[in-house]
Amino acid sequence: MIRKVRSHISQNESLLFEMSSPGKKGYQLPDLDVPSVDPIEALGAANTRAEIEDFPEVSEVEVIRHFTRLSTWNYAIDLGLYPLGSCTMKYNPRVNELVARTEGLAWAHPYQPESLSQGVMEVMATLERVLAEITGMDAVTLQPAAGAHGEMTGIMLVRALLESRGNPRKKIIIPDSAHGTNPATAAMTGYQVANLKSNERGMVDVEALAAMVDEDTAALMVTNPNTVGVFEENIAKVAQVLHDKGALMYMDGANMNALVGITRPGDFGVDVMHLNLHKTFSTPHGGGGPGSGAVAVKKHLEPFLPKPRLVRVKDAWSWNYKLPRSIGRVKSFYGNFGVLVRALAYIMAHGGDGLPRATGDALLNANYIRKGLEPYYDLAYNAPSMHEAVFSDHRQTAKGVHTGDIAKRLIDYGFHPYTVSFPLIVHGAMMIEPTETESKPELDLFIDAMISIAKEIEIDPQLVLTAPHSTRTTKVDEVMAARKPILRWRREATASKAAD
Amino acid sequence: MIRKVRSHISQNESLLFEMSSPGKKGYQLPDLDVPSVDPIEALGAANTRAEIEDFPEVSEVEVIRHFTRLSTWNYAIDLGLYPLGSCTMKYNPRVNELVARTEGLAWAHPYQPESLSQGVMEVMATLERVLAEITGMDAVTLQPAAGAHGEMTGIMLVRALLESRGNPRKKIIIPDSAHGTNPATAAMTGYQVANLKSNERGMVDVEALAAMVDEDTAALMVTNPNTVGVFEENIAKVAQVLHDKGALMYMDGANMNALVGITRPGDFGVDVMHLNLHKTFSTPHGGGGPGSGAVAVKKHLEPFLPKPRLVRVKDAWSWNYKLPRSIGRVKSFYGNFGVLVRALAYIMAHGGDGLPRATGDALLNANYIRKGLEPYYDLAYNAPSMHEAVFSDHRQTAKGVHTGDIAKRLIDYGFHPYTVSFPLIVHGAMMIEPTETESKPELDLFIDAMISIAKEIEIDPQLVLTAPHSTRTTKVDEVMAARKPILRWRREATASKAAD
Amino acid sequence: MLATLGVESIEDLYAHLPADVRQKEPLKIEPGKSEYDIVDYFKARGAENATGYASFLGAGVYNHYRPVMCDVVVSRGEFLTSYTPYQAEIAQGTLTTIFEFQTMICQLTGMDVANASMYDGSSAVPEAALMAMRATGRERTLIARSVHPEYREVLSTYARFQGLPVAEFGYDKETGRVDLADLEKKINDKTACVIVQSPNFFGGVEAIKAIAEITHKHGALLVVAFTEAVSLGLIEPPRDADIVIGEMQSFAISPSYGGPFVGIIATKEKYIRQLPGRLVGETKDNQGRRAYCLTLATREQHIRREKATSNICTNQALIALMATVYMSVYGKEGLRELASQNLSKAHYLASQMKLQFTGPFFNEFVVSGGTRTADNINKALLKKKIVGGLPLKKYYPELGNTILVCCTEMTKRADMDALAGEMKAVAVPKAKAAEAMVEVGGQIA
Amino acid sequence: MLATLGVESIEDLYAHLPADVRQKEPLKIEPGKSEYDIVDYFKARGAENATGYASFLGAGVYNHYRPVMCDVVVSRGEFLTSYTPYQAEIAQGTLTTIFEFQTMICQLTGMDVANASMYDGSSAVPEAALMAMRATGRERTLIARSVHPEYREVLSTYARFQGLPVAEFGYDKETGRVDLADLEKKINDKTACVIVQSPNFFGGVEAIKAIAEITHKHGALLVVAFTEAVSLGLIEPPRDADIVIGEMQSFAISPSYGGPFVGIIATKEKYIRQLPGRLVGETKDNQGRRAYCLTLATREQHIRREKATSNICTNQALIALMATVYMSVYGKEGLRELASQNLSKAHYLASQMKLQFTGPFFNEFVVSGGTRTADNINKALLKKKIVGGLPLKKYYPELGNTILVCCTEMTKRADMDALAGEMKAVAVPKAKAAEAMVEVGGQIA
Ligand SMILES: Cc1ncc(COP(=O)(O)O)c(C=O)c1O
Ligand SMILES: Cc1ncc(COP(=O)(O)O)c(C=O)c1O
Repeated sequence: MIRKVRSHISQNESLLFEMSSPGKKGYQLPDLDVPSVDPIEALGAANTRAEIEDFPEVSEVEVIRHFTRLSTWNYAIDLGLYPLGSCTMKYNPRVNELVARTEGLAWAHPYQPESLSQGVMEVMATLERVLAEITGMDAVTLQPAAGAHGEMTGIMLVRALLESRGNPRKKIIIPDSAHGTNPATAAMTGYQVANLKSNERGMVDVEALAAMVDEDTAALMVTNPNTVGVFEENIAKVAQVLHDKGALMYMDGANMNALVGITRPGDFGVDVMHLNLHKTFSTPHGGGGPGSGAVAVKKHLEPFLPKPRLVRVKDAWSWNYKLPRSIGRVKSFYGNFGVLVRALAYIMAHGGDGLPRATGDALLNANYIRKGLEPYYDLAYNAPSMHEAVFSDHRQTAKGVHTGDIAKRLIDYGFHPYTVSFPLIVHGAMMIEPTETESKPELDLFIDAMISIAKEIEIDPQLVLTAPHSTRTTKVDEVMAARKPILRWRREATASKAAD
Repeated sequence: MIRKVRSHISQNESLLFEMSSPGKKGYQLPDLDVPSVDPIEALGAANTRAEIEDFPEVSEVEVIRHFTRLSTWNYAIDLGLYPLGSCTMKYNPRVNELVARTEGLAWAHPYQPESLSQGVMEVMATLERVLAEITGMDAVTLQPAAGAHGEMTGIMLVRALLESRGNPRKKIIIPDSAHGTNPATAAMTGYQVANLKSNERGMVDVEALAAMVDEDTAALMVTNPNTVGVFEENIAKVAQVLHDKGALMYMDGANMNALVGITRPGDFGVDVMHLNLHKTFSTPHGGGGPGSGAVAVKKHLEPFLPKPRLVRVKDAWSWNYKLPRSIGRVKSFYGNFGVLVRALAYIMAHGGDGLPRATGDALLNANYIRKGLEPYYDLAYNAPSMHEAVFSDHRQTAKGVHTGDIAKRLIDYGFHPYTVSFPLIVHGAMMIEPTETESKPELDLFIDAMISIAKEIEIDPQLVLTAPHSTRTTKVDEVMAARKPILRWRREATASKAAD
Repeated sequence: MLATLGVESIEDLYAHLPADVRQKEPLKIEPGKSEYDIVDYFKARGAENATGYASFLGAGVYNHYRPVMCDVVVSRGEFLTSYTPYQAEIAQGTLTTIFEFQTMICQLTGMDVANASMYDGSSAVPEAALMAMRATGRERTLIARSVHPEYREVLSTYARFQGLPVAEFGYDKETGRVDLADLEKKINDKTACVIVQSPNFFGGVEAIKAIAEITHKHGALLVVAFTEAVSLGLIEPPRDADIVIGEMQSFAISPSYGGPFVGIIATKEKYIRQLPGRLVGETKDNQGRRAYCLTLATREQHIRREKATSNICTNQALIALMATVYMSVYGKEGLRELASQNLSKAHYLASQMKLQFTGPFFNEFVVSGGTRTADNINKALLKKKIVGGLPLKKYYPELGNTILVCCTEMTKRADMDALAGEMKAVAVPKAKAAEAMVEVGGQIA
Repeated sequence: MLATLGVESIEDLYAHLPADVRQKEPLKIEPGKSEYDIVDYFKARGAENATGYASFLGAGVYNHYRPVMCDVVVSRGEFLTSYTPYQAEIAQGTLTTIFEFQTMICQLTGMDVANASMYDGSSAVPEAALMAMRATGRERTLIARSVHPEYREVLSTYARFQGLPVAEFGYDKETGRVDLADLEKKINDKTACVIVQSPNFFGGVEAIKAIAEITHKHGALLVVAFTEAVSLGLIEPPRDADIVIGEMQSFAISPSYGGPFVGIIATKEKYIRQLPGRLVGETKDNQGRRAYCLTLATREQHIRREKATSNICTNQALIALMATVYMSVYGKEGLRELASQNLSKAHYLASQMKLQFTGPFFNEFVVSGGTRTADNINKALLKKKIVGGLPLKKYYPELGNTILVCCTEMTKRADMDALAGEMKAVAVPKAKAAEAMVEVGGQIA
């Protein structure tokens, strides 16, 4: 009973290098209006390269065909539901792409005079303000390039503050449900990681935490709602425990889409947090970026924020570099400005009234899916779900089918899979986040697909284990890729040409 | 030996009307900054409609998904060779799309003051000049919306001139190889059609013509190169015959891509002709338009051109309406301006040096295909080919396979078919026009495909007769469509929903 | 490749062209330019036109906001660079969108069938007249003077060359709507069709029912045209018409100095086979799945040649697609709200001015310049970065110093107030105006 | 849906949140705006910045022409709205383009492998340093003062929090290139890596071979950075480096007030497993067809957590795609021609000015303001709608009134002449300049 089928079959496509033939080009330059200079004379023979070996040589029409055809191999939000848990794959409004290309914004040079940059600075200042309002924090930096970069910045701020108090401390406590970037971040900022076991409801175990927090504890990195999609009901208590011991509470804001307009981290004890503007605020993921990892802090951390900071100097915006206590730069220039424009456009379109509505719809969609699948899959935890529903493949493993297999089979039904095997604390996790921009019909098709797969597993597990069946590229051998890595094309290696 | 396969399989797609649910919308309007008016009060109850019955109600994300997915069902130049003879499907440079959207051009109102329209008028004047230069004619009108519209305008000009000489005459001579728009145009301009049989080389038979031309003959509509892709070697003689009898020579310029820069209609006796800017000058076909059918004339026809005409009045462009002898308007405003911008951009990119090169490459590609297929398919005529090669399915019909079947089979090889069964004088015509923008590898793949099909016909004609086999939509029943036409969706008619 | 063909140079490929017709001199056109130079050139040309002006021009070309989505969809290479969908198996994308377009046009106009598109609204006028002649076997066309002047010009051009008689009938000096008496006077049993426009060129909503009665009484067909598609979001469609034609430019198509736009022609079931142009129909593929294809081609030039219903071939497909996306984005509620915003803005401005006509209007209306000439007023407005309305004298000498003014959802209140100020309008008290309209409304009902 | 869930309202879905953390007041953010209002707002903001100015700013962000194609490709919804390609079977589009990107980066830089992208050039500096430490087991980083000042700032921020020692070495006051003697002095057997930039911040081309010799002699790794990717069209890549990092902004990425850009990191075969970030590798699907997938994930945070080579997760994929299209459009010949146009323009302008340094340079160079301050000069230029070069005093107090000037293929001769005029440059006779360079060229060879 496949009610929705999308095949990803497309044309065999060679690599550009394989299509190249000498002398072909897709460009024409304006005529040079100055005398042409001999490179060897100007740079010296040793500094002048003969050629870029094997660089592509194709015509303009070959370029557009190559990339147009390749694009048809991708699944995307623009094609259907993309329920990757923890990734908040919501619709990306196209008007945001347009405004980000506004000439005065897209072509502003970061070093042009401030007097000629007031528009871009106003955009950044406005975004800082609304993000502070949404999070309930006191100050925001837009410099970090992505969530993980924001985490790093945030923990650096923690360390800077503690240092200023005389002791940077040694460890960061991280729940076992946390995203991999959390411990990796702790390590990059010179801290040891202390693992905190989640309780039977998937939440922070306050007793266990209390027992763990000590004078060496710099902070807890908590994700709220956590990675099983559950709101940390004791979050205020958790903050209490930490603050009593002089430790800070860092919040991973990747799941902020569940909270916007209904509760503010600043109101439940968070000292510092990051936002993924490319999730909550709908800037396109673009196949893996760019993103923006804005960091919001409370007053006591503000002096340490990366520099420069926007300041108002007699009715004009200016960049303030005189910040002796700042941790310094985490990135050149001021942040991923083009992404910031899109995020602000998104917030303006929804407005103070629309943002909470979007949050509510995100919760509604997630719980609707949870309800529909409960009879067929084991819930990871039965605590109330916020923006995503997390299941375990426990029941299906009995038939030898795992979360990864179910994910591949979903592809045959025309959907992108959910997030597979994360969080690690759930046995064979299936993490499903529909977001608010999906319609009921689309959700119903997805639920039907999942139910249909559950039944297939009963009757014919093999069908699921060998999926996907409808794709141009069948199951990909990832083990082989890692065993002897081929990470680039080389002239010799044309044996396995796709075109044959 | 299928070396190239592109499947057109895509997701089943419902119609927007079938996805609609009450109250859904994809828009938000700005707040109304004036008092809201009650329609019934303003217009009267009888003039106010209750609702637009069954009009779509979908969300923004559903709109983009619907059209994005539908687009994947199409074949296009951006995906590969599109060898439709007589259609000149060449690459459409994307920069032309950009410049056509330049604010001052795209948002210019046709009635805005001339003093605020000098830019758009300059663009049109420049295009008129370069088209006159390319065709060797004296004056150009850009008003007609497409080729057929240009034909009509051209024949109206003929009639107007003849009327001014006292006798509009009765008939238009049209070779049996002509495109359907030629006779249809003659009819629309009040002329009878006299059919001229082509000679054994597919060309105008000068003797037969001479015998036919008389005092009742208004003009000959000749296509050059003609629809079998052959240059009318006696064209000058043909003109002579006509002019001697006071008749005019109209040239259908749809095949101008074969002539640009190497010969000019104005130099071989053409009195009036149209150009398909959407063919020769690469403006996108857009699934069937828009186009532009610029008409070029010699001095003696200039006074009759549609009004208004561009004139230079003290260093500024102005529209001249005082043209007593003009045939009047064939279209409101001044023509498909947005298409004209693209055509001019194309001409600027190639320049006086590049245009003839493009023509040469078009001839090279067509003759390369002719050479490659000659051993397997019967050439319609063995006169030298210009921009397209026309074959007959003569040899294949022996096996019961016709041009239409071969066309469908080509789809399985990843190509759009050639033009089928036109011109009518060729038995089972296969009219192949690759254009200059195709690469040798692409042409080789096409030739291989055609050869492979020729072999299939020998071994297994059934395989070809039942093609296409690789498409999401298999052979479409066109007879059924015409028998009881369903030309719109209606609420009742949801039985055969695609989604089931 | 040359080698394969056994030639030395590309020139050899056209060496067979008679020497005397071969081009001697190189084209007098500048050498090829880079993409960068080309963008520069058109930016410069664009800067030479009105930008940053408020405008009250309508008259067949309307300045509505274009949702970004419309441009995104038509920019997809699969739509932009495909040809007329002859090969249905690999053109379902285009075919399906045309089928949706045809359906939406029927829903908008209240007709049974619509074609895939015409060049524009103006060329649809003669096509409709010709269609009516085929359907009635009569020759005479009657067209209202309140139809767009350029549309009438196009009709007379076509008609002249087919030797077809066309006559015009007037409008009521009071209401600005069709003069029914004059119509009665001019119509007779040789009349193939009566052509009116609603909202008409003056922005006035015509009394279609009354016009239809007269027309049908004489066995002629009623052709109703529109130039402002947005009006159909709110205004009762001309269900009593036999043929509806119009211009869809209002739906996401930029004014683009007058084109490309997209015309429509819709009619009653019984006239299907008289329709010009392309039609997409529903059918099945050989596995029984719903599919679409071009159909009833026996009406068209490539099959019927000189006996075709029209010579049209290439139409305005991509523009029709843009309008289709526009209709999908706004949808049922949106189009209605959009229309009422247009109505409200126009009436806000009108209430501050001296109107020439009393009839109900949508988003355009005629005002009198009073003592000042229209040009004089517009010159003054230009200084304020406002492009005023269209002076009507050129088209209707009898209307002297009047100006056709248009407001859309894009028109800002401040600009309207500026315009009203400049025209020193003798404001008609709102109440009176409204009441006047109700009357009219009543009178038609 | 509410019914299905057995709740009255959406609020019920978060009724379980502790009352004390629930938001009491509505967000203090204006109500939702229409698409039209939003476009208006950003147009207005854009108009508040420099537009229509000629600019001589470079310093890590370059104003190159962007072929339209680049924007067309990244605007395809299939690329724009897809996530990191975890599911290889439905992400071959993204995976293939990344594989092509990795390959082109290797071809450009002369390295064996490159990753899928870094945030930008600046964050690639500390990542390279950390990589070198892992590879050498040493801790000390030496970085040249001729590396972009903001890149060095980012390095010191990262280093500080990992307690890693970083030291700088100077540049030759004459040539503006690395002071080899100072490098010799500061390098020792605790040095994990030496980081230089070429062309360096002053636009000067470094003597990589000589630097590599010294570095390798002490068992350290050489890290070479670049900010102007176009230079690699003409300049010999740093084949003697162990790690190459850089910023690809020059390749079709608009300056966008500093981001999003895309960084690269490339290295020798033997250091593959030390690479941070994502890698795409070739493999086969279960029918033996070539396919691509993310690989060597055991280096990454989602597998190795605190033991990962970096915490990077989301990178700059779409920007990398844009650069990939750019490289495809220009290709082998185009990139070389583009680079020589940049070289020629810069040298045309330089020949009219007093240069601070004698070393060979690509499209940037340092000029002395002479008696006038840099700010004074730039103020005067602004009046001529010219944004002058970057005053260096802020970053290099010792360089006083000097200005870093950049020319690209977009820089117009007239503007260069205007700049030269303003600076009243004491023109260095072209011959002498050239010869000076040849010497230098010789000296490195
Ligand atoms: C819970 C969580 N934390 C952190 C991150 C890292 O964010 P980014 O990928 O933007 O670096 C993610 C994104 O996958 C996440 O889901
Ligand atoms: C030879 C010839 N003449 C005329 C036409 C009609 O041109 P258009 O489709 O632009 O009306 C065509 C286009 O198909 C053609 O091929």
